[in-house]
Amino acid sequence: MILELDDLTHRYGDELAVDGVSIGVGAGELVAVLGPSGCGKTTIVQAVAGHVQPSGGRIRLRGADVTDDPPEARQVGIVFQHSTLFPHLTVEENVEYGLKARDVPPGHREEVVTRFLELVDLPEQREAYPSELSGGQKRRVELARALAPEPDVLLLDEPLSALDRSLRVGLREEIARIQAETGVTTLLVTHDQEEAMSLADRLVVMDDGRVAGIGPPRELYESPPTPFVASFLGRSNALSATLADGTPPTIEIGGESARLPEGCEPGTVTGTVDCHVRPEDVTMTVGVTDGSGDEDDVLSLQGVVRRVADVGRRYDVTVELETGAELVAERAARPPERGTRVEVRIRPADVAVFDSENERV
Amino acid sequence: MILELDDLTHRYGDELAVDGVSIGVGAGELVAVLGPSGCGKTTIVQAVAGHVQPSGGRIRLRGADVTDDPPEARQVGIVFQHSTLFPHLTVEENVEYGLKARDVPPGHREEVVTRFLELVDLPEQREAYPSELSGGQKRRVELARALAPEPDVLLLDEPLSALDRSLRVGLREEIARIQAETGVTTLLVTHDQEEAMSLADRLVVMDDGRVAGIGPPRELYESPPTPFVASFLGRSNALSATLADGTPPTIEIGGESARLPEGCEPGTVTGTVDCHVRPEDVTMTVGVTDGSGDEDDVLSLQGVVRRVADVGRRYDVTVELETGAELVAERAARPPERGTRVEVRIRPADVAVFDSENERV
Amino acid sequence: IRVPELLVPALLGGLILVYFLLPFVTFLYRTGTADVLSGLATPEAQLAIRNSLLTAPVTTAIATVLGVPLAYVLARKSFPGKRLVEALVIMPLIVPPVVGGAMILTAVGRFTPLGSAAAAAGIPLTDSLAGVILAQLFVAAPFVIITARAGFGAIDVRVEQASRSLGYGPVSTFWNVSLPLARGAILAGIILTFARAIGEFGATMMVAYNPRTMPTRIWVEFIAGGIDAIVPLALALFAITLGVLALVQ
Amino acid sequence: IRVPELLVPALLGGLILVYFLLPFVTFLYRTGTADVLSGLATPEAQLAIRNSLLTAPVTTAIATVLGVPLAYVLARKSFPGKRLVEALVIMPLIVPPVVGGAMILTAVGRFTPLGSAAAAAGIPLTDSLAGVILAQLFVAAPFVIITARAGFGAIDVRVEQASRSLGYGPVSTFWNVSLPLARGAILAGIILTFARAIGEFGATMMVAYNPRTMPTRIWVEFIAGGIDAIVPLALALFAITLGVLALVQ
Repeated sequence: MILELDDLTHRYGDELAVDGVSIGVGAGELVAVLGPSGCGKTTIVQAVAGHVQPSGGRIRLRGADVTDDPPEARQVGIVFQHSTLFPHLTVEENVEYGLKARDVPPGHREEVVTRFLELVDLPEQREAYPSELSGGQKRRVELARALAPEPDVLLLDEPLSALDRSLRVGLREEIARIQAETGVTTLLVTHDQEEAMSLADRLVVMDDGRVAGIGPPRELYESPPTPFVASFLGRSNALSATLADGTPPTIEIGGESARLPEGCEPGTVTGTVDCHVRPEDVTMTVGVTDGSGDEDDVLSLQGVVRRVADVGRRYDVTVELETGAELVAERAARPPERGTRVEVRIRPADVAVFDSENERV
Repeated sequence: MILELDDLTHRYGDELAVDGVSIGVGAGELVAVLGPSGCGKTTIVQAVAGHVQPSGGRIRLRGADVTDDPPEARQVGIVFQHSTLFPHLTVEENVEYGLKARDVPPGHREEVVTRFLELVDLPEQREAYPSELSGGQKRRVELARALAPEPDVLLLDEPLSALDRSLRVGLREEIARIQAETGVTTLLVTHDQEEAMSLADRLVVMDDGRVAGIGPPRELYESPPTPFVASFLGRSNALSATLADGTPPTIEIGGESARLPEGCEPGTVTGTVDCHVRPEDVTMTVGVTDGSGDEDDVLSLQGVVRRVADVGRRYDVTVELETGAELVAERAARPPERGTRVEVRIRPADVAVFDSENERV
Repeated sequence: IRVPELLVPALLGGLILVYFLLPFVTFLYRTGTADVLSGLATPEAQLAIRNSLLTAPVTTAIATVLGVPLAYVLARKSFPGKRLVEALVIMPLIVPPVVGGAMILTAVGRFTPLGSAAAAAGIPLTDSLAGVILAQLFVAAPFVIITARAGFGAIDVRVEQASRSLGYGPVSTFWNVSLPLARGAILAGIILTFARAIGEFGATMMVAYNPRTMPTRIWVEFIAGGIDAIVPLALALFAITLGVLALVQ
Repeated sequence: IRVPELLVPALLGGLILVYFLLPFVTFLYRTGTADVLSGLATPEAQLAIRNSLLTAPVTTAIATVLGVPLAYVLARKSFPGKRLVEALVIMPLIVPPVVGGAMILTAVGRFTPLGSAAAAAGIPLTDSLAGVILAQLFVAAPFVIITARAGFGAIDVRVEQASRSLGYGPVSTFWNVSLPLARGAILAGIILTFARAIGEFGATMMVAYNPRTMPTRIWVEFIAGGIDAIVPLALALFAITLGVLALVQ
């Protein structure tokens, strides 16, 4: 592990911002910390960089405990949400700044600056001042500045959040390329689910100062360990259901029931549970069918289309079930009109079931 | 038409912010003005509300020219990106504020306030001060305040941009409901494509002060009139191609050619053209096939997978074509690995072709 | 354990803080030995206190009534010559008060057209309470203007626009929205103006050496009786200033 | 066509602007009739100018060297008692200069332990150039502290954090980043302090009536010769203040 957070805790006054977070980041790995604003993710970055002295826990870089070291003694590169380029220095001087502190000889410095400006594809802007650069260019110079001293860890604190959406996707690709080319160990903090998933080798989902889920992005997406992860990592429909014992157990919603897939243990939980299913996993057919003839392993629910939102790439169809619950289904093709009676079908394999303690069943 | 903008033009100093924009909004209609930041959309809102005196053009409300009227003489409700609730007044007093100016008698005022607080689902918060409300609640009180005097037009200036993403979708639904229930004529300004498409009856896409496209959302999405609309309204791959005459004409990319669908006129344009195709319209098969056996009406292009981004709901697969161009294809299922040779297929019906003047062919 | 990062600047800054603090401590210590109450009971002291408490509030009121509207215009409008107006508002702060007093004398002195006309009308503009007010106004009014302007500038223009779109004209919007929201800044400006006005010395000496205000009286007593003679009046002036400050905070 | 929306406030504000402008106009008009150059050539005037040009820069330098670090600490750190320190920095602005002068006298006057020790060592702290500097420092130093603090406060802390993470300690970061970025505000504060110092009158009158600075000389000449006698020196003081202001803008 290049970077290890061990039971990191921080409180601002009475407020517990980070609550016992442990994360390890291996050499060359990109770990993304994802969570809503106020979940404590920026405090983690600040603690790793040494700008915040954590209330508890330890931070190790390459095995050495740096918790009490000042920022300048840690080999950490950092890029913030808003530009922190030094406005009174040129691009070249900005990138060179960190090299000077590390006593790189002047001749070699110029070479390193050239190399990193080429890496971020801005060799022409050497003499420019930050105010002459576009938002995207500033971002890239900051990456070059942070990477030039070859830090142990690169910290990216919402690096794309302040940019226009059109720029964002392009720069996301750039970050992926630069990280791959330099092989720098990276900790990315973001509230953007798509950004986190597309860049990260591993994902840490934070909720209110704590780790709500940790693992490879796809795994967290497909089998979320908590309802929070299910709803924050992509959209999710929450439905109340009844869990009945059996091998495997069955879930029941509005009189319809279906067996959970093989491998689900009956366990001790029965009774009311929360089911989460993603809109893209909900299929829909127009018209009323007699549910009785259905296969045993699909939930078929009757409902009425309440609203259709056309978002271009897809349609979001909101269906009110007979139980009164609402559910969103995605459709690629032209969806039924508002008011149409439809049958909605859900495969139990696509359902994440949580008990009343929010534990995954 | 309730609201008509007729050749509206505005310059700040030498800067032409709005350049000859004409838009009409019919009774009960919701028209969304969509564009990147700096495209002039906020200036339009300010001109309609009367907070900016346009350099040229006319603004009519219910047929009456109001271009020279001060804001207080126009029946216009407005909700801005950031809260403009009066912090020294309670929720009730905020909503009542506009009624007082319009000389609604006190007894009736209370009734109206109650009605609109119920409309936005906040009847309990009557005595609260704005500082005691959440971001989403503030938004709803502002809607109630703007709607209570029953304005001719409701202006929404990026009403959701300052909110967290999880709140945003919920409030989008709320706005749709409230607009449907009150039937208020609405002009919505936003930079968010999904927001605009899902709410609007009609869409106006702005580029650099001008109207780049106007029409029903789906129509603009499926057959964009300009490359700007194609790339701003959802994602789009831009490919350079050669257009050859014929009935119908054919397009050629990297040695492969395909006939455009029936109905495309041969026209006067031949030579190099820009083709735009959406990632979800690009299909992909693994392995090299001999392109010669292909049907005449599909473009089959060879390439190598350069990058796979897993964004949860889908995978974005970046393919480098043999021509050197890059192209993004969406896949719902597990995509091929990086480095895999793939064949990419595009139906000419899914391609928007633009000539060198950016005119749709 | 880290060494305190800002040790050097804290030590340097501590020096000037000590220098600020020392005079207050020694002064308050000295008051213990002086007979403050009997010092304030003399007719001259009473008159000076009365004059100061008459003029400073009037000055502050005039500065507020004229200055707050000006602050609002400066915060909201751009117009040709605005930079000149801004420079003019700052000038009385830059100009040394004695020079300011001299300038006022050239405008309203006894032998100027304005001054002689006013004196003929029974309102002498120098060596009178009116003169004291004129001197205080010139020196103290910029404070409320600058502070109120910052207060208005901090209000999001869109809050005012919301009020306009809800049917209120510019004047009602000013009263209903701008004024309540800038209240804190305006109050702070009023206090600063009052403190500057009641302590005004240099310009007042030039324009109205008589009738005596507390600061000019302190000077006269200092000449006559040295430091111990002035402790009561200086303490009273200090107390009034602090009192007004504390009243509003 | 709309009526100008801010007509009423603009008219009210115009009144105070006219009152600010009038003294400048009449004063500059009066200088046309006086013999400025010969007025400035007298030995007394020359000495006053020399004294002022000696003391004000020294005061400004001391205030800057001690005040800027203090401003940085106040902008960046929170510590117990910070509000008291902030109040202490503002106090010299609130206290009337004559009272300030009296307070300084209680601290460093001839018959205080500090004052008599210094006088014995050959550096009298009253009625000396050192006394002038002490009076100016008390009254003028808060300007550079308050302005520099606002300048440091406007710097995004993360820019400094970036410098730290690039390998620079707190002191190097202050020199390399904070100081250059707050340069404009610090310069503005230095000018304000200089202007306040060179025009200082009230406290100087108490602490160092002799040797004469330009403001105290103006007062003495005014007593002796009236308004016309002081026009040359007042104009020179006005010109120096404006000159320094213009130099940096």
